[in-house]
Amino acid sequence: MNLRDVTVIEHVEVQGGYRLLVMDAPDIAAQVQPGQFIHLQIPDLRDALLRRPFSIYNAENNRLSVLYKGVGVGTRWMADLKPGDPLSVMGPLGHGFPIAEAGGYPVLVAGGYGMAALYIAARESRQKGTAFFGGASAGDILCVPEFEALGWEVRVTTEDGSLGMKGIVTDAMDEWLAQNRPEGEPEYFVCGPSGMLKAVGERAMKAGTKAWISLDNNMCCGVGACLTCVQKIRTADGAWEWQRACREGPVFECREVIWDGEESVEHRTSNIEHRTKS
Amino acid sequence: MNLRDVTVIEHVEVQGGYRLLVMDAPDIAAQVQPGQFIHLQIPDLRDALLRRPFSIYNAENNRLSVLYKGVGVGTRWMADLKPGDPLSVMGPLGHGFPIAEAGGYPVLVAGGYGMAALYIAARESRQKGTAFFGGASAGDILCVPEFEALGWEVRVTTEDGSLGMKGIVTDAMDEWLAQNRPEGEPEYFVCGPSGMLKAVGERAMKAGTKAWISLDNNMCCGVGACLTCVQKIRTADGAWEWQRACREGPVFECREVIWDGEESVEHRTSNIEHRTKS
Amino acid sequence: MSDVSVNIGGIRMKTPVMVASGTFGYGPEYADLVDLSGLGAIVVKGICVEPTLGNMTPRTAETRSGMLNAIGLPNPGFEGFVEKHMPFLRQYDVPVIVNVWGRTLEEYADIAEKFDSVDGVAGLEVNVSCPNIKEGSGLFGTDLNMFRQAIAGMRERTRLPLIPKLAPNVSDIKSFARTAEDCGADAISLINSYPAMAIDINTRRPKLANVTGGLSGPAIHPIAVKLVWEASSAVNIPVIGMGGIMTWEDAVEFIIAGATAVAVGTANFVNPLTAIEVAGGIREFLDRNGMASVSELTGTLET
Amino acid sequence: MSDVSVNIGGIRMKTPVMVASGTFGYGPEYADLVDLSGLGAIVVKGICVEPTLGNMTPRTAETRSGMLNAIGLPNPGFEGFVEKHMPFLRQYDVPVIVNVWGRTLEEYADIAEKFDSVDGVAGLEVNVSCPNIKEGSGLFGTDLNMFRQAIAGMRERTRLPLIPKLAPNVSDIKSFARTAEDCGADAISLINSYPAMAIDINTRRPKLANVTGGLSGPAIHPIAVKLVWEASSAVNIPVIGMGGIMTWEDAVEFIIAGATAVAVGTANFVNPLTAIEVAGGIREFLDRNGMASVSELTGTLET
Ligand SMILES: Cc1cc2nc3c(=O)[nH]c(=O)nc-3n(C[C@H](O)[C@H](O)[C@H](O)COP(=O)(O)OP(=O)(O)OC[C@H]3O[C@@H](n4cnc5c(N)ncnc54)[C@H](O)[C@@H]3O)c2cc1C
Ligand SMILES: Cc1cc2nc3c(=O)[nH]c(=O)nc-3n(C[C@H](O)[C@H](O)[C@H](O)COP(=O)(O)OP(=O)(O)OC[C@H]3O[C@@H](n4cnc5c(N)ncnc54)[C@H](O)[C@@H]3O)c2cc1C
Ligand SMILES: Cc1cc2nc3c(=O)[nH]c(=O)nc-3n(C[C@H](O)[C@H](O)[C@H](O)COP(=O)(O)O)c2cc1C
Ligand SMILES: Cc1cc2nc3c(=O)[nH]c(=O)nc-3n(C[C@H](O)[C@H](O)[C@H](O)COP(=O)(O)O)c2cc1C
Ligand code: FES
Ligand code: FES
Repeated sequence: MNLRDVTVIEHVEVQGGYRLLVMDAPDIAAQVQPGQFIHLQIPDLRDALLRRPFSIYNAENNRLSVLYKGVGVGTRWMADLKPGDPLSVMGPLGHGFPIAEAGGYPVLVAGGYGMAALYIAARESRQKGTAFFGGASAGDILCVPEFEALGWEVRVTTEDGSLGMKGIVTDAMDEWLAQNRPEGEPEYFVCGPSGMLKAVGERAMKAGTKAWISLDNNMCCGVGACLTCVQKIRTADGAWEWQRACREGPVFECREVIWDGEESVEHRTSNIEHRTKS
Repeated sequence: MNLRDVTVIEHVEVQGGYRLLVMDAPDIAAQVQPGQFIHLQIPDLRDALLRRPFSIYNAENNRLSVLYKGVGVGTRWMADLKPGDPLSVMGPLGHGFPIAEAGGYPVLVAGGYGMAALYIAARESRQKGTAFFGGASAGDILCVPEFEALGWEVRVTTEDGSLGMKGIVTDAMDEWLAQNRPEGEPEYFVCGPSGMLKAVGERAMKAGTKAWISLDNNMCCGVGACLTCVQKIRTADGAWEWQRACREGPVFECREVIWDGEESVEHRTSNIEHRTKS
Repeated sequence: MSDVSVNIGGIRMKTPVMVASGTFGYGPEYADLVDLSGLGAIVVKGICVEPTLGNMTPRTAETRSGMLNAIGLPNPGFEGFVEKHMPFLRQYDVPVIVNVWGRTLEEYADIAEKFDSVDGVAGLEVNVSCPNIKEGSGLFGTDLNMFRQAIAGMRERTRLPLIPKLAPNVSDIKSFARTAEDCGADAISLINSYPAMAIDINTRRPKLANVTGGLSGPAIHPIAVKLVWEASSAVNIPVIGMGGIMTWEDAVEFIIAGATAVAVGTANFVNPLTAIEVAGGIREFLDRNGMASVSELTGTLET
Repeated sequence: MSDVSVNIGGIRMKTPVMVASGTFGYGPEYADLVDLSGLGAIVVKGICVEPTLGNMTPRTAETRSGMLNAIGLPNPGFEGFVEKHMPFLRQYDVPVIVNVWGRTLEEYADIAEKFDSVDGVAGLEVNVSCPNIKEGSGLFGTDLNMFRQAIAGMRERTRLPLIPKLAPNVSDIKSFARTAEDCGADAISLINSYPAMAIDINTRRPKLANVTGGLSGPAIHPIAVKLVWEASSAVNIPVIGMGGIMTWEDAVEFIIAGATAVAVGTANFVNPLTAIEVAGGIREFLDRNGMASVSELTGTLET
């Protein structure tokens, strides 16, 4: 993990309000693992102090890139960034996706920036399986050619039917699973809104397969110091403890995660341990 | 007085850290009187909320211009303004300089942005007299050709002697007064740091002539509502009252102004009246 | 279209957005720019019985997302105010609320009585964030007993709607809110600016001549929202929320927290049209959410 | 070069700039980025006797020039902390100050005694901004009597330097400062974050699961400077100033106001090197002003 002043190299609108931001950040780029994120300080951001977390879309040739959408004060302000502008970047952060199990059939499931967050995992995976991308509309479906170029079969779902199948991503998944028998156990790699994470996780648990889900918890420090981003995580003995999405996560296996509102399990310790997962 | 969203037309470095900012502001420009100012909202200025006051340098052809120097958070940020950028402007504000008395000999005395603040007064004045410009160094002496083009004799003083006479502006004035006998009573129009205003005022009072001084008081609202910018002003009956530099001023005749630390005069009323000086 | 009019202790306002005392002068200062009749109410700068000088300068300083002020309540006194400013204010179709204060309990009661007979005054907001020069160290706004005496004393001497303005620097705002209600106040307003200071590190002197001043602006908004939420949960009289409103969203937070009306202060210095724009934003928010009136939003925080 | 080392109630610090409790974890979180030995002291996140869960999420929210937090003091308890975190902290040449708290007077006294025998603990900072679950509504930090009992009870049970951390939401900070001194505290620190809240206007729910939280960051700096100035004028023990320090200039304001040392909190989340950079800025400022040590600057405000 490093803290670096980096320079914007490229900043372009991709589609549907999503923008690609490429930075020159050699030492951070060199360390990136699939599913990690960076914590960005947006310069001169009026009265909004805190850094913003972004999944690393790509990290190659000394460059680091993220794909993001303008949703609030910070991301809208980022629209003004131009090549040559300075940024402060902390990263790479968090524990990301494991390597897909040998002999399994990897399935990617993504919504929104989740497509970007899965790109490195998709590239690093030796087996290439199927990727389910979902969004409200055609503009929300990112990077399809890039994933196809890596050798993945991409299946698109949009809520308005403007691209691919009409519906939500799990509809497409369910249909596909009913019709196909992948060689090898499906192993899910999921990044998107909580509803999607939960839904895919439920299917995986039912089927007895693994689903690695990347949590979208609100973050503050990004490194484990503030305890903002905590998630209830099941412990080996059936109780639960808080773990930090920014440090022990953002990726957890779906069985580990206890969602808000789930029937209460005994809280074991509030002890945040410095798990070394990777 | 208007509140308008205006557009930057030109923004260039002039010299010595001073920049010229020209805005398209037809209805404000049309109303400007010599010595008035505008109250500028600097867009997206991090966590600094308040507007900044700037003397109007010029107002012609629907355009409004100011000359300013980067001294703090706001003026340094303004350096990034480029043609086409929006600004919010309130103005014109305040009561400025009167027209020079017929039969008198107008003398301008300026330091820093004071040179800009006197330009319209210099142009509107039917008689053209002598202008004393002082500054630390050559870079601080602005607009000399512009004043000369209007028909003024400009005499420059710099503290380091890099331009004109070495010394402070009142040295040059004293020397000139000792050697010259202008046709007509000198009438002073002064804008610059408080020390300069005071020094010229003292000379005018001794000589029994008038000096109109433009106060550089800190401002907040700029329109008379907050009572930040008040100055002790002598009343007709020898007592004093607060008047607002932003509304009754910024220009006062030197005899009116009671400086901090001057032997105390009885406070008459705290009543801010809506003086109609113009 | 949603109804945004409100009634604050008998004062009918066309919109729930007032301008806060000390940030809008006596009315004429912004009249070139703002349609005064479009405001919920104008609260004028604090008035006491006799003319008052206020503090020396500098009187304000900018801070991060806020400002400090120590104006020191200069004012022309009751007579000066009524003579010079009321004729102007009476021209407009907008409630005029006079912010009043005193140096002693007697002065509080006296100023209340004096205004009782003044034509065109809709109500009195009582500034208690001032030291009691007679009793010494205590402040009317932070000593519950002195607060009670001040408000009760005023209640006896005026029939005008009485709106004590609570000081924020207390541990238990609820007891001040309840005390105001018990003393017969018609509404309460909060918060006044928060005691604070800033130092010029080069001169090592305070940035304000008065050494300390009051912090206002968006910096204090989250503090104000919490105090409004607590105070409004403790009383049945209407609450006027203020502190750091820059946008209609800021105002809606106060309303959801329990405020019946709100006031815009520091934002006037940035954009004098804020109160008008905030009222428009509230109306549109109500429209979008299918609410017929602002009262449907007041105090709807789900906790 | 100016000497920036300070002594806080027997704790020797290489620089007067500490990191504030709750904003720097237990040390390892920022150790990749920050040379821990270059800090004045590390104040760890609040510890109590038994492991504690803390609040549900969301636990923080951004506000203008500040943030709200309601983490709820989750911690592994005394034993968990000593076992898991002290070995790491002992590796560094930096004073470790443990921020401690309790739910009852007994818990305050107990935690003090427990730490008395722990190797590598330089002192205890006492967080009193928590509710007393036994006595009910009162808070240790705003009820002078409970505050006195908590500190006096701890003093009897530990020889470690004791640093009560004052709550800001009181009318008279001086009496809390004096009480701390009277009870034998070795220093005081202030301010803790200020009680506040923010509301999501679309869901009409509080932005924090805990409903209210503490406001920190540059928004509160002017409030903190004033409280530090008042508190330090009331006592002879050293004062640690904090609240909104982003730059060395912010820290120098606290020192001029009367602080012997300062702590950086929220700024760590923006730039983890803030404490190191602030210490450097203070040293350069002293150099430029020909001061041999930071003590020449402390409390030099000219009013
Ligand atoms: C690990 C991680 C990876 C992320 N990767 C990406 C990415 O690759 N591309 C992308 O576009 N976005 C990503 N996000 C979300 C991104 O951080 C938020 O969109 C961004 O912080 C919003 O900032 P803002 O200032 O524009 O919005 P704000 O004005 O701060 O907030 C706008 C909305 O977003 C919510 N929000 C704010 N911060 C967060 C946060 N940290 N997490 C979740 N919701 C938040 C707020 O509650 C609010 O509803 C990621 C978030 C996390 C936690
Ligand atoms: C009537 C009037 C006319 C002015 N005309 C011009 C002009 O034509 N050109 C120009 O360059 N400057 C002018 N000024 C000064 C200008 O307003 C300040 O330079 C500007 O406000 C500084 O803003 P800042 O954010 O850069 O500095 P800040 O960071 O706010 O402050 C930097 C320094 O300037 C001081 N300062 C801040 N605001 C003011 C203020 N309103 N008045 C005086 N001192 C202040 C501060 O105390 C501080 O020492 C004028 C001021 C007044 C009152
Ligand atoms: C310059 C200034 C002057 C003020 N004068 C008064 C006053 O005379 N009486 C009063 O009760 N409050 C006064 N206040 C407090 C405001 O009315 C308001 O309560 C406070 O500023 C919080 O609101 P804001 O954050 O929107 O400014 C003043 C505030 C400012 C900034
Ligand atoms: C996320 C967070 C957690 C905190 N946790 C604690 C704590 O456990 N104990 C404590 O005494 N103060 C805690 N504080 C308060 C800080 O130590 C500090 O007093 C306050 O934030 C003001 O300083 P700042 O404005 O520099 O952040 C916490 C603050 C934040 C922002
Ligand atoms: S964001 Fe601070 S602990 Fe995860
Ligand atoms: S700046 Fe507000 S009255 Fe002059």
